[in-house]
Amino acid sequence: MIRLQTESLDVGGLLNLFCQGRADIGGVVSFTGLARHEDGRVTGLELEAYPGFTETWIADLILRANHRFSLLDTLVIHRTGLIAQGEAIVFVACAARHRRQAFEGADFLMDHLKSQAPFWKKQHGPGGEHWIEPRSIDYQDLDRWKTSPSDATD
Amino acid sequence: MIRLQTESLDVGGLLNLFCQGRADIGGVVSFTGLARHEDGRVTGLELEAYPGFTETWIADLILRANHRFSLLDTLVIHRTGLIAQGEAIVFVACAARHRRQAFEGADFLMDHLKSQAPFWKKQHGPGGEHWIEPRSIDYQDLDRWKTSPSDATD
Amino acid sequence: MAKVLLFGPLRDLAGWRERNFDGVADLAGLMARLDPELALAVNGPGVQVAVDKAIVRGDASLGPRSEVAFLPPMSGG
Amino acid sequence: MAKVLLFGPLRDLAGWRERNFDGVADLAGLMARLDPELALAVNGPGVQVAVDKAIVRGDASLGPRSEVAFLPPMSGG
Repeated sequence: MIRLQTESLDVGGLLNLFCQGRADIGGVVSFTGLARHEDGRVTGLELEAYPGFTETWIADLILRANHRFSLLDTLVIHRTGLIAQGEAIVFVACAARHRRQAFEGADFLMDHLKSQAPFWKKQHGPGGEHWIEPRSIDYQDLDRWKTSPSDATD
Repeated sequence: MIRLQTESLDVGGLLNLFCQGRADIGGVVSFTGLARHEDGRVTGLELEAYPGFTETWIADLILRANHRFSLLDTLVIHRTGLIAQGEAIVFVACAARHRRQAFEGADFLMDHLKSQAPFWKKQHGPGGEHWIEPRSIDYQDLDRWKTSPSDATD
Repeated sequence: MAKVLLFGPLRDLAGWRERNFDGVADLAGLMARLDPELALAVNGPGVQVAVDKAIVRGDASLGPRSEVAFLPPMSGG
Repeated sequence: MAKVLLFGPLRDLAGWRERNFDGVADLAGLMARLDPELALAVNGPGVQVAVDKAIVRGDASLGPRSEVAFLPPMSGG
């Protein structure tokens, strides 16, 4: 499931719903991305998406992740608009039969969301506002997935 | 924080509490382990710990994880006693400045909990009951951490 | 008429988010109509172009209701 | 007197979870007092021994209130 929303994320509620009634899965890995204050240099974030385009892009990413890591279910919820420090920006959850698949699926999704997904992020702080671009480490993280697909079995 | 409990785990409530008021962290990774039904071969699990010993063992594991992956906070909640299929057995959460640390910390904790932590697990099913031992893949997972500590910076 | 959408820093640079351009038959023609500073920016590194929500590379013809989006380097999560 | 605790399959094998043994001075002496089948099992592969909640290898002396736990291969999560 995919959702973009301007309202706060109830990550716990999302996790409970995601885990509910699943006797077929062994593990659920979730990632919650929070807006850091960066030692006072950040007071908030502004996130912009391209409605219609962004959801389609994420849906395609989820299909790739589900196939590559044999995921049984995947959830991506992303905030847009103004986000205060300490609030959740993104919540990703992956369900799989074995835990390794769920870990790798969530890791793969986050690396791609971080540096490839159609979002634009502006940081607000005492020193004004500026747009954030992925850092070189984000591109390095992404490169990890360019090798052959995982052959882990658990 | 560590807790062993016989009551059901409210994993969403645990995640919300864990994320609350943390403007210093960038990411939280959680793992929820659920009791699978294994196509009807499992109706429930019985988990035994060694009170006093098990908590100390987990506390030591958490210290190692926190140090190795620069984790800012770590939570391990483990069920003991009878667990119905579909219920959560374990909930682990790791908070870090950067997401890679949080992913690796949770992965490390689970690999060690799965094959080294002082728990004994009995499976109940239509064919009777039997004790579960770690599989060879669990030991392989564990061996991944015997190389030098992660030098990832994100 | 083509509808042009700007995202992220491109929007701040241009001072607008959405604008209609009449009488443009293709991307090259549209580019020629943009302010020089914006034209330079949309040709900058990492900027992708989507026509009707599909990424295009090089030139592309535009219909009367085409939607053109200029997408600077992205950063989610 | 030493208190002996059995966990997991060892408990099912022995039919008891906790039992006191009088007059044992060390682990070797305790082993000699266990039922042969249980003694074999606690010496089996992967079984660890804890005295007063600390893992010991080889023999160890036991005090009057020592707690000895036999820990078969573990599996959490």
